[in-house]
Amino acid sequence: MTRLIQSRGFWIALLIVIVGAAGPWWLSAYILGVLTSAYYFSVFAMSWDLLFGFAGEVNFGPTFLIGLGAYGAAILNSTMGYAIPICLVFGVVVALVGGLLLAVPALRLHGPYFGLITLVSVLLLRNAIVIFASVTGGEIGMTVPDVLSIDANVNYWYALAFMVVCAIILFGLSRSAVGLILQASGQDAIEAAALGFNVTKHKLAAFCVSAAFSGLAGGMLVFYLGAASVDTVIDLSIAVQIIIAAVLGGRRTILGAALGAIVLLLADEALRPLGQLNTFVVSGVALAVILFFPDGLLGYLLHGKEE
Amino acid sequence: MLTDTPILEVEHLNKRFGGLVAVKDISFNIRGGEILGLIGPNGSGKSTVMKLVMGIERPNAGSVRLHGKELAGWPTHRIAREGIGIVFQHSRPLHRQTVLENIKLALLPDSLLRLAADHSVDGTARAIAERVGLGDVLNRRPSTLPFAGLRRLELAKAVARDPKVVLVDEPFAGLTGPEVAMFSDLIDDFRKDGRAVLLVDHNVKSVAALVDRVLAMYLGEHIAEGTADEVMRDETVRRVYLGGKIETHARPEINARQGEPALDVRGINVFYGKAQALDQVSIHVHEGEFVSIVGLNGAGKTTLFNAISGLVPSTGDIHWDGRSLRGRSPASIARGGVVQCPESRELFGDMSVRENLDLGGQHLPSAAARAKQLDWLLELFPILAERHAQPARTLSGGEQQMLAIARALMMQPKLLILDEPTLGLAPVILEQLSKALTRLRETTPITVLLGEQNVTFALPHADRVYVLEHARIVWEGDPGRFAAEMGTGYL
Amino acid sequence: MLASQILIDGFAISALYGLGAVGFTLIFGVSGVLNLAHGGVMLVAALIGWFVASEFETGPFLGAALGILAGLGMAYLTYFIVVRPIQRSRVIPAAEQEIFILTGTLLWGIMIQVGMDYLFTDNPVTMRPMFPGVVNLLGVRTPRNELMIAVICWVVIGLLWLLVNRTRAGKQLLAASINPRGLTLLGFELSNIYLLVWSIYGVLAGLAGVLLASFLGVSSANAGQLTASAFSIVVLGGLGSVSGSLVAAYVVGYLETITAYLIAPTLRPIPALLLLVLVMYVRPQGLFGRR
Amino acid sequence: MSHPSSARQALLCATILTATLGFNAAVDFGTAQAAEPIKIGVISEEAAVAGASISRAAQMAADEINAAGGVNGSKIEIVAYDDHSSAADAVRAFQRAVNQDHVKAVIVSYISEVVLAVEPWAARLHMPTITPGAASNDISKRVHDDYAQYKYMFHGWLTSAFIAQSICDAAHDNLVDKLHMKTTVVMSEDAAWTTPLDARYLQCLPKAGLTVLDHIRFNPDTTDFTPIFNQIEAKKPDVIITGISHVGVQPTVQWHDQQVPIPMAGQSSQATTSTFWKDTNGATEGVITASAASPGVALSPSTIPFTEAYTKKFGASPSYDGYTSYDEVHYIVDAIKRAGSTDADKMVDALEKTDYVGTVGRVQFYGKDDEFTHAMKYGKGFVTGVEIQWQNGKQVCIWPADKCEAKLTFPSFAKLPQ
Repeated sequence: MTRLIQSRGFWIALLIVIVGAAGPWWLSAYILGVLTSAYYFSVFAMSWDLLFGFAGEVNFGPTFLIGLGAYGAAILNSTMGYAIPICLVFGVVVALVGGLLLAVPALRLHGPYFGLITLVSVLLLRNAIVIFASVTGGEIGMTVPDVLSIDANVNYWYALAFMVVCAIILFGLSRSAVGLILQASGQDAIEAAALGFNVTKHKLAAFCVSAAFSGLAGGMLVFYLGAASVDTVIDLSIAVQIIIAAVLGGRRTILGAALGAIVLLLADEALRPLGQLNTFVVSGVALAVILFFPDGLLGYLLHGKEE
Repeated sequence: MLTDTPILEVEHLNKRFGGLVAVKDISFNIRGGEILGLIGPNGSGKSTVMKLVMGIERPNAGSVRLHGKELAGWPTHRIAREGIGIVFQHSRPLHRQTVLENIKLALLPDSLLRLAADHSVDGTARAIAERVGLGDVLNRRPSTLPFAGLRRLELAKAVARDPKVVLVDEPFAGLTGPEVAMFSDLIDDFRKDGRAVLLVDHNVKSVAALVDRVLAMYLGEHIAEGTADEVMRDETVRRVYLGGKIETHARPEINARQGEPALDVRGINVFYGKAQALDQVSIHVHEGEFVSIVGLNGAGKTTLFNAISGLVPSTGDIHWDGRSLRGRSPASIARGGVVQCPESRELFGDMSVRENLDLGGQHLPSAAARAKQLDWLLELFPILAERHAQPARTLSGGEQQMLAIARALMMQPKLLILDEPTLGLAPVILEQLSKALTRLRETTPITVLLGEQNVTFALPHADRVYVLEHARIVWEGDPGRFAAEMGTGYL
Repeated sequence: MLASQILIDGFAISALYGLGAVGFTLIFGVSGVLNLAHGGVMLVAALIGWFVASEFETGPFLGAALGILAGLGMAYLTYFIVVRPIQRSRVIPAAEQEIFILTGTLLWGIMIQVGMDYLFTDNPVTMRPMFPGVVNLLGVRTPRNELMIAVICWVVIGLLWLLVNRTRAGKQLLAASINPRGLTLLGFELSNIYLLVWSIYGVLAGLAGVLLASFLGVSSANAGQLTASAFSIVVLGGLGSVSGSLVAAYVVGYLETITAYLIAPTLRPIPALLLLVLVMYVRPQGLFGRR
Repeated sequence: MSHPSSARQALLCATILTATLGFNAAVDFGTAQAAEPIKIGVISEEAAVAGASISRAAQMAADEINAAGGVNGSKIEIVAYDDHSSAADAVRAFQRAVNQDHVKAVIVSYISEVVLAVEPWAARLHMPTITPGAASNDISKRVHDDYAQYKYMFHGWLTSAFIAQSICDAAHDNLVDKLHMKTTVVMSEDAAWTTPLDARYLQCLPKAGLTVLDHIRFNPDTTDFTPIFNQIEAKKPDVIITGISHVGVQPTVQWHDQQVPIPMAGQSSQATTSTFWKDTNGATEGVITASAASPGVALSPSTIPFTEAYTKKFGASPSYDGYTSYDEVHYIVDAIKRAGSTDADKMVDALEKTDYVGTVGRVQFYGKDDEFTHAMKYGKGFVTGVEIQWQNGKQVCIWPADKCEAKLTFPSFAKLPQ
């Protein structure tokens, strides 16, 4: 603990959080809005990074888990009208169950095969949502009766707090004993096993954690937006953005993923004046970063540490 | 402190990969405080045995017992927890963590709930680090350690699990003299702790000083067992490594020696990561000369050839026909006449023998030239004519080797580099291969650079011999003088 | 009647799927690259082809030709701008090239799609049929175009087979897919081989693109869908196995058609996806996968 | 942590802060510049023909108003945002419009999904919002169910139910009375906006005199329609009544290529755009679709001038939501005039009292207690939409009878009941 207090990174992080928390007093309502979604988005990216960066598996279907959480929560809320927290918990459970159903067999696969299976899971979920339109509202989505808050600032603080908590947990996890084992498993499964670690167990655990946080974030996002739709929580384009954000921010750093997500969304908004071409420019820049700074933004900034 | 009952008992271990039998009925046991050396040339199956014990591969038959408990077929992590540890040859530490954290990793319980390691771990880790000599680099990152440091780290991880049995894979590969000594001590400590140790290495020599007993393998089979000396004196072992008695007959017209050498390698160094694989190596080959480079596995022969072929980056000069090869792509070097027939053969398994040969001949100017070359080769290796239609991977080891050589010859090389052609071949095949080479040598003016550990195979063909040992050229001379000066104690 | 409808209809669509997938699997087999900008390449060919044909009234064939050319160009761009830099990069660890190529081509694919949106809008478009009119086949009124497209697909696939198995260059490709190192040792520059395979890929993808435009029509919105379907077909057939991809294409094509006819048009894509999941679990290397 | 790294971290957070700050300041500056005019936000997808029509038409309306001296002295400024037709994107754009650019009203998209995602935000941010083209009934249903919260949302185009109704009415006048058709098959993409559409079809088509032999819904991702057409043909209907928007050209083109001998009528959104002929290479010959208005048909005095001006300016006639979005700018401004303020609630009251004759006819909105609150009134004397048929490269109006008198013609392969 004392080491933590002494470490400079801790204070810098604290500073960033405080400055961020003060947002409503120095940022326009609109940027608050963008940041709010960016914060939820960054949680998606962080949980993706936990799975890829540490367990070493490329998950093309983060939105499968997110979507399960989001729709689980939304459906419970709109049909049963339970309070938001209950719905969120339910969403997490759904995401966990779905995640397990996917992971148990999928973890036997590797590389492109694992990637494809996760990709297909998203396509299937998407189809399911459209087919059961009576419950899910089909591709136009559904509105939830309850929302976190109608006050932009409160929403912003919710999102910020949520992100910070997730960041602390996920980052802590990645630096914890378990994180070490996970990293070892991801890097060289055989050697990890030879040290007596049950690699499959740990990867499965990582998948569950990733699922839980994705699902929770998905649920929160729904109750912030007031609506759940294929387009906002399931569509592959979202998955793509998440992957890009994580790689852009720096793989295997958790916090980098968060940074990447925020930068990505801010850039997207900053370039809105370009009209329909902003996506083009953003993707181009991201591509350049990947080609020339493969360690991503954070990776690049922390590079001094590597030597 | 030697225990009288064996800790590790291995009986009738068998492993097949598809058709190939990698391990055939291997049995041994190791007592506490005892070091067993498991030796054999590449492809002899020794590493497979180690994997089978560790559970990385599942045995087809046989038993592995630890303190009488059957472990065969268990998943690796459970075997590890039962008390068997392994020191891998190539270490892959966690790059973002410090040395200390890497050692701690090995001390962690396999639990999802223990987020923070308890404090005893830190102390233990430091103690271990001290013991393996990493005490003063605790907070550095592995990427900043020298090669020996990384091996130390691997050792430390093994110690940390406090295993009853330790498997060590090629303990001294890539280490310098003093480092070897230091490592021997560390391994010797295992014995002092009363652990059972299995050293896996290419040859007796490097481990002789350390081991109590040696088990020699060849082509998956047990060929000899006993003390290091006994094994070194063993006839079969000598035949495997040296072949039978050494005979030599240099070519009559040795005038080739004068003038500029065709291939001139001056003081090249090669590093794999932090391990130095070649240290100031200089050799030269004259046109029409047949030069053999003799050395044990891991001495650096393959690395030297790959450096010449441009497959691995090296420092120093390599000249061919008076022009430097620096900056030329492997392919253009090959087209330039320096053709390598690698140890790994690199055949196109799913393509037919004929197709393999045709690919080799594609650079020849005319169809006529191709046909001529092909006929000549099929006459040199008649067996290939019979097999021309069948897929390369279905050939026997010997046939594959001949195909590899023939394919290289299809390119009409000016210099043919042959790397370990005898690798994993039964003695009778060696005969045929040897004959083929003799004919090649007598009927053509071809220049050959041969790398071998099997001296009897290497010497008869050679006009000149180099001995490569621990990344350095230690001897050069006529085959005639070799037996006298190097023959003894070569193993 | 229904049977013959399913037969004919499924045959054409499957042939098109197959053509789209073959190039994709070829690159993977030879250079181990999964090109997630695949849909983008097809899209460019299709849109350019349509644009030329309808804007300059050149008629479908010249349009198609230029479309294929555009596809080829796009394939080269993909290789030189995205894939090769990553393969040659010193800063990217070899172990992670895969994820970088995936992410890189993904981004590139997005850029292509947005670019096409900008130039041609995302309205679905169709090229004028190259072979107008209908013929009566097994009692089914079938557009001549549909049949000819199936024929073209198979002719091209046949040519590809000849190229790979009967020509020296083809032999090099084959060898490269089996053992690149061995090929280097025989004095063949891998970079040339990669260039060759990307050229073939470009033509195949381009052709698939224009045929799609003339048969079913395309919209820049389809890009992702096209990549995904090629990806699944190729994995279903076994990565790197050309014949596998063709079989898989027919399995998927007929599965979809049968579903559409016998169960419900709404459920069209689902059985194929489920099949894919199943195969992944019981036989990860795919139907015809090596190793 | 070692020093270099923490220095870099300091640099890192510094960059983030300055970046955000600068960005923030930048946009603030941007708005400070132009506080004066009245801004109307337009959110749509430029890459889509239907989307482009919205922003272009809105801009034209604004230009006209400004040319005429603007409203109460201040000019109208259109701020356009591209949402790539993504709901998430549209929501962020909406926030920017309201919180950053301080627009006074928003015209948003033609896609039900996008509009429904934005609707809660209109309610939350108290922003008068109108959609020129989305059809889903839910848009106005929400307003009906929770008026106090959702009253800021207006539905500036016919709801699915009314689209279906107008198609039935047209079918009765043309297909049944003139061509003596008796049977039909309904073929719709499986999308939310078609659910109420089909429901109404099944009610009103029989009333119009067409027995519905079958009702087929297909996956919007469908590319190959052969099975569907074969299925329909087996039922031998006199006409196919469609409900298609997302799938685009494929059904039309394949209908033509396979020479399905059954005429197609109904709603085919892309067929309302003048580029559709080129997109389908003329395969759309003979296809009938409902639209908001049609070139050369005077639904009101303003229709033709607008169509011509638009076509002159952009080389193609507007798609259906171009007409509505053009009108919307006009009656928003009209509402501001009447309200004498840009206060949201005052504007909503004024908009509710809208009685404006625009390019699509006379626009009024249903009230608080009607089934479709804040949706356009449908029917004679209000907005009925028109039916157009593609005849050799032109869209010709075939309904309502009092507005146009073109004869129906069908491609040779189409068989008509004798």
